[in-house]
Amino acid sequence: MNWSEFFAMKGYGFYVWGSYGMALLIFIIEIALVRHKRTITLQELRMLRDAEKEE
Amino acid sequence: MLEIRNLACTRGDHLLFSDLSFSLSAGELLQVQGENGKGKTSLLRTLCGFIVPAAGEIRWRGQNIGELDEEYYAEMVYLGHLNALKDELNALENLHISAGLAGWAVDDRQAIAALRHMGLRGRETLPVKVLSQGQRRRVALARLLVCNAPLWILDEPLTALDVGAVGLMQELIGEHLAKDGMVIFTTHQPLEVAGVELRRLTLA
Amino acid sequence: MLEIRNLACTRGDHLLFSDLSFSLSAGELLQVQGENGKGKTSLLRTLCGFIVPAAGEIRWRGQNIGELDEEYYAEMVYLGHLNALKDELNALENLHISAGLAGWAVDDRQAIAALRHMGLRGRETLPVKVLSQGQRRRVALARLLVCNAPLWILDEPLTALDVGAVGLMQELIGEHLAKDGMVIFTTHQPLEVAGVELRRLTLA
Amino acid sequence: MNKLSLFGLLRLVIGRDLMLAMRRRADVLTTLIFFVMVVSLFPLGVGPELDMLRKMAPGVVWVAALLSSMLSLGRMFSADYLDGTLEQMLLAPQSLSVLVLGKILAHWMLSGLPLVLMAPVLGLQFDMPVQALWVLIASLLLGTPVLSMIGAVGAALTLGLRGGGVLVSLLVLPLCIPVLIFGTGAVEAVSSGMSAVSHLSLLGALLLLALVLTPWVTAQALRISME
Amino acid sequence: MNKLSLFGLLRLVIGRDLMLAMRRRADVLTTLIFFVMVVSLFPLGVGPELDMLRKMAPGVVWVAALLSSMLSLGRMFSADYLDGTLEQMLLAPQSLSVLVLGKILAHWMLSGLPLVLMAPVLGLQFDMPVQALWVLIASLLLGTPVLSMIGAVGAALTLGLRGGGVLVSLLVLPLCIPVLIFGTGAVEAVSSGMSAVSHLSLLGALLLLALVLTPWVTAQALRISME
Amino acid sequence: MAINWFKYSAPATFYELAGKLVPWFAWPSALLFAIGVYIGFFVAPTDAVQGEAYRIIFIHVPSSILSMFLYLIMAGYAALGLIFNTRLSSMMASALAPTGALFAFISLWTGALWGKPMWGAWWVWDARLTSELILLFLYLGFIALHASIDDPRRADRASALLAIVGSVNVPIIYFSVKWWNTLHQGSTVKFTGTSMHVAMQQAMFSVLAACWLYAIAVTLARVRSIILERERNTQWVAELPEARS
Ligand code: HEM
Ligand SMILES: Nc1ncnc2c1ncn2[C@@H]1O[C@H](COP(=O)(O)OP(=O)(O)OP(=O)(O)O)[C@@H](O)[C@H]1O
Ligand SMILES: Nc1ncnc2c1ncn2[C@@H]1O[C@H](COP(=O)(O)OP(=O)(O)OP(=O)(O)O)[C@@H](O)[C@H]1O
Ligand SMILES: [Mg+2]
Ligand SMILES: [Mg+2]
Repeated sequence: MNWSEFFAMKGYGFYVWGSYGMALLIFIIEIALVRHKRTITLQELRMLRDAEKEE
Repeated sequence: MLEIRNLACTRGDHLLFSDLSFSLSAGELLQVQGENGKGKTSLLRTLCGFIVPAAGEIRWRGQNIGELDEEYYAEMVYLGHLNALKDELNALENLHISAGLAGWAVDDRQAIAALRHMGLRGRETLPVKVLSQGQRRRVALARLLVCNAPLWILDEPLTALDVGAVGLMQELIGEHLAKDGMVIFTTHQPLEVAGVELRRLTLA
Repeated sequence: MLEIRNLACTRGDHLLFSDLSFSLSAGELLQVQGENGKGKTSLLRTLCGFIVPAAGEIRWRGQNIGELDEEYYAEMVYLGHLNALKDELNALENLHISAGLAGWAVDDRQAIAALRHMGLRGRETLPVKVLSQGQRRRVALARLLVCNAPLWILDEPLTALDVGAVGLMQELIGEHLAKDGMVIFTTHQPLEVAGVELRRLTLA
Repeated sequence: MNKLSLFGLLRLVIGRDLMLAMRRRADVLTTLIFFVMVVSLFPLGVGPELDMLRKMAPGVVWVAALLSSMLSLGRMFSADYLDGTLEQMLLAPQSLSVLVLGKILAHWMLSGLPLVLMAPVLGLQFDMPVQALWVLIASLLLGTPVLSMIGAVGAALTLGLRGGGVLVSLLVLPLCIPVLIFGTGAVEAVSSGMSAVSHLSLLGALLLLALVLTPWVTAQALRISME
Repeated sequence: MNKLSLFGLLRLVIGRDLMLAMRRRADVLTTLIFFVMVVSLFPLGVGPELDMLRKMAPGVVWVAALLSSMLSLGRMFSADYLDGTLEQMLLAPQSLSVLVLGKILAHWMLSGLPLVLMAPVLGLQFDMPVQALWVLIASLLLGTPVLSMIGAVGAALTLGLRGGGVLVSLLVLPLCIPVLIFGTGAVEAVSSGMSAVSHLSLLGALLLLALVLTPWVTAQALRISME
Repeated sequence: MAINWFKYSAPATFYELAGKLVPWFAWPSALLFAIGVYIGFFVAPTDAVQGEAYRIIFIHVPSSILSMFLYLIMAGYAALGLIFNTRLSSMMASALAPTGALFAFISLWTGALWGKPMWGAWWVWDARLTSELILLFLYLGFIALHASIDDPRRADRASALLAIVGSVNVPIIYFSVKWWNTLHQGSTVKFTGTSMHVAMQQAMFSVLAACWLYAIAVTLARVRSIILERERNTQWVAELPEARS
């Protein structure tokens, strides 16, 4: 079995890879979003702290 | 009767007041004072149980109002910034409903008498929508005449009232206190009740 | 400038006033007096053109306001019993909108300055919903600072305001009159403007 | 001045809401007209094949009922909230759940009952057999109160929020789906010669469940929204 | 402090209504989800046969359009009326009709436009052919503004009138029927191989007529309600 | 303000704990996922009826199962928060919602991609499919309600009520399958006496386990941000090393 045959999935390649691809994409996006939210939250915390110090 | 201990109230991230303690017994009159936005309304709404206090407790006849719940509500009347009137109904119908919600069944005769006492003769059956601002407030205040509860909590009862009506309110409060009632109120206008010492609580 | 001739107003089958005549020129201050339900609000709303008078006419710069319509509206500001604020928007956005509806484009700097002048520092970007009653009224009044119209029609501007804010309003009115403005207002509280003769119109 | 009984309170609340609706008859009628319009639109869209229409009928009537009860949800508590009556309701010295039940009943009388009364006419439009028509009416009679009750929860939760009518529907529609399924299921069963009893009794069970739970949940939601 | 132009006013009013509706991103999404939900209800009620669903599709989408414009009509003027903003609008030193037009446009953007954008997805769910889909979109684009405009007249009239309101809802909702008929008619025509042009141009004519008349009528109705 | 430090300490300790736990769930998840996919694609044989397309099952079924379980878990946490007023459980509930919604979406998406070759349609109005769609709506309703209330405490309590009411609905929707003639196939995976090939089973269970671990890891990571956001005015947050500039 060669790779191109494998990816073709006997004609079902689009459906199979579309499923796994979307699932993977969603997992990656979710992980990215969670990380992004963490950096944003920390940034905000620092901002608030600095603003307090100034007062 | 009403005892407030170490009460604190926050709105948003804003601390309005903390460590507030006072008590009120039969026949006493308390005015809550303070500039706009100092937390007068918030205090009164906390006393009504709408707002859960951030700290401290409120006791009525020795019990926490959170536990008493309906028994406490049977003994108090609250009048807020809003009149709680239905525009489409007339003064009489509105009075029936507001008395009913406060737990009192009123017959037409009593209701009409109360409205007339508040100076609404001839306006009893007009839809509240067409009444003037002061007349609407009077309809709302008429509730005090038909409910037999000892504790009155009044948030700026005098808004929109003319001089005559303010006098009327002073009388009403005087009579209520004489019957061992209790009144907590806020106002930005002067209000004096003959023969009663006015206690003041200032929020700052 | 503003001339009222033989004005009469009826609501339902009720004659509120009739044969009312007066005029107002630049720099003058007029208080409309009367008990609750005597027709003060109705008079002011007639002056705004909301109510079509039963008799008589209202002239602005010599022309009937019914004919002038938009030109008249460009020169007046009305503040009613209701604040015309959107609960969900903050004070700043509300001020932008109310100025805009009155025909004036305001930038953020001016708006913030006006709000701070009305004692709302730190409350500019809170949704109006969470503001206290007095603070809401202040937001509504801030409109007067950003609109450049000569005629102010104010229906009980002092409701819910604390003593400090009442003083502020007196100042504001004083300044407006000094700039050849005109003010018609109603109130049940005393309002005195230094150095200006207060004309009174009593409805009875 | 006598104390008002629990039953007196219930009567007061229902009477009040009905009276208000009578003063604003337009609102009630709008819901009803909407219902009729939605139902009559389908024959227009689908074409005049009677066979197909007959199949669609229960589904269309039920969906229309669901949508028109959605239309009136917004008004359920928001007017009382804005003019301060809701504050007074929370301060009533009697069970808030009972009061809420009163409001729900009033809402049903104004939005559900007219539809039940209207249903036979619409059924005839679709040429439904008489037996199916009876089952349709029975299912509506059992189902529409559940819609009002679930709707009350949604209305109470979204009180004072901006999303408005649309947010309520987002919350409420998924919860109403079982009612829809059993309701149409009952009519379909009887159309295809089976018994509708099991569907109807499921609807009845839903009604009981909702009757027990939703007034209390709504009362809690109102307390939360009032803070 | 500069004078605001007529165009500035229009922008202000539209901007305000959009801002109110879209304080949060969630709200926009909510509307879209709402449509999907309403549309999903029908197959649930009617049963899953694709053939029937395909035929129903235009009707379903149009009902969803009508519903969403009805659901938000209540809020069109009544909030402004209750909080006093409407008074200020009547006092604006510019044409009230333009201001009303602004409000109608905002209403359409919030209730009609999302539907137009969503229509392709809904059509695919019902397995509609591509050509019919295009006609559906075109008909929605022409028809939904008309719904908003007719709705505005109704909303303005019912603001003040009490008994008269009944009459109004009897008049206004039926006025929406031609829109629905031409709208679904266009899609059907193209599905059955005919040309949709005549239906679409009728819709266009309705739109023009409404555009000319309704803002003015609504403005008058508002003045009457305000007295 | 010296109110109740004790109550605040719970989120503080949990914040630490969650931070330590995340990698312990994340890496095994990735590993199991890789194993599952490997078995699924290289070991498991081609299905006699469905051909290669059946391989979608290894992601479709786990995500379907997770989407349902996560809803119940979320409702459970929300109920705890509502009844005992424990803030941490409310935060857990709001941290779970997005993940659950995403799994529901994956289930729909993979199902649709499977449906096209198998049934010839992207979507049919079948009971299983529709109930999954409704589940997604329930999640979205929860998220939308939470997002449209400003005050976080009020938001927690309101959306908790919704979640609880919604969870009553989940089994009803799920069992209503009985009243429909349905295209979607019923349970083929059983723990005993299964008709499935062993490799298929292994692949499915590894991906299922991977999804569970993934969901836990992501939820824990998300709840940490939520804790920080909600507790930003407290002392312990101020003393956190990562919050120092
Ligand atoms: C959008 C379309 C689809 C959705 C929303 C969907 C949804 C679901 C759900 C919720 C489950 C879990 C049920 C359970 O645990 O009992 C499931 C399982 C399953 N689905 Fe789908 N599905 C879809 C399409 C398909 C298609 C097209 C096929 C194959 C032809 C399929 C085959 C399966 C199989 C074999 C299972 C495992 C059943 C079991 O063992 O319980 N699904 N699906
Ligand atoms: N979310 C929030 N964030 C910040 N501040 C808030 C928030 N919610 C309410 N506030 C503030 O809390 C205060 C509430 O005041 P309250 O209504 O109790 O005042 P009051 O004393 O009754 O005033 P008034 O005399 O004007 O009626 C206001 O100052 C308001 O700005
Ligand atoms: N349809 C009607 N039938 C009879 N009387 C009416 C009708 N509509 C309005 N009124 C009366 O007209 C008067 C309107 O008064 P208006 O609001 O102008 O009073 P006001 O002087 O502003 O009072 P306030 O000081 O209370 O604001 C009220 O007395 C009201 O009862
Ligand atoms: Mg106050
Ligand atoms: Mg007045």
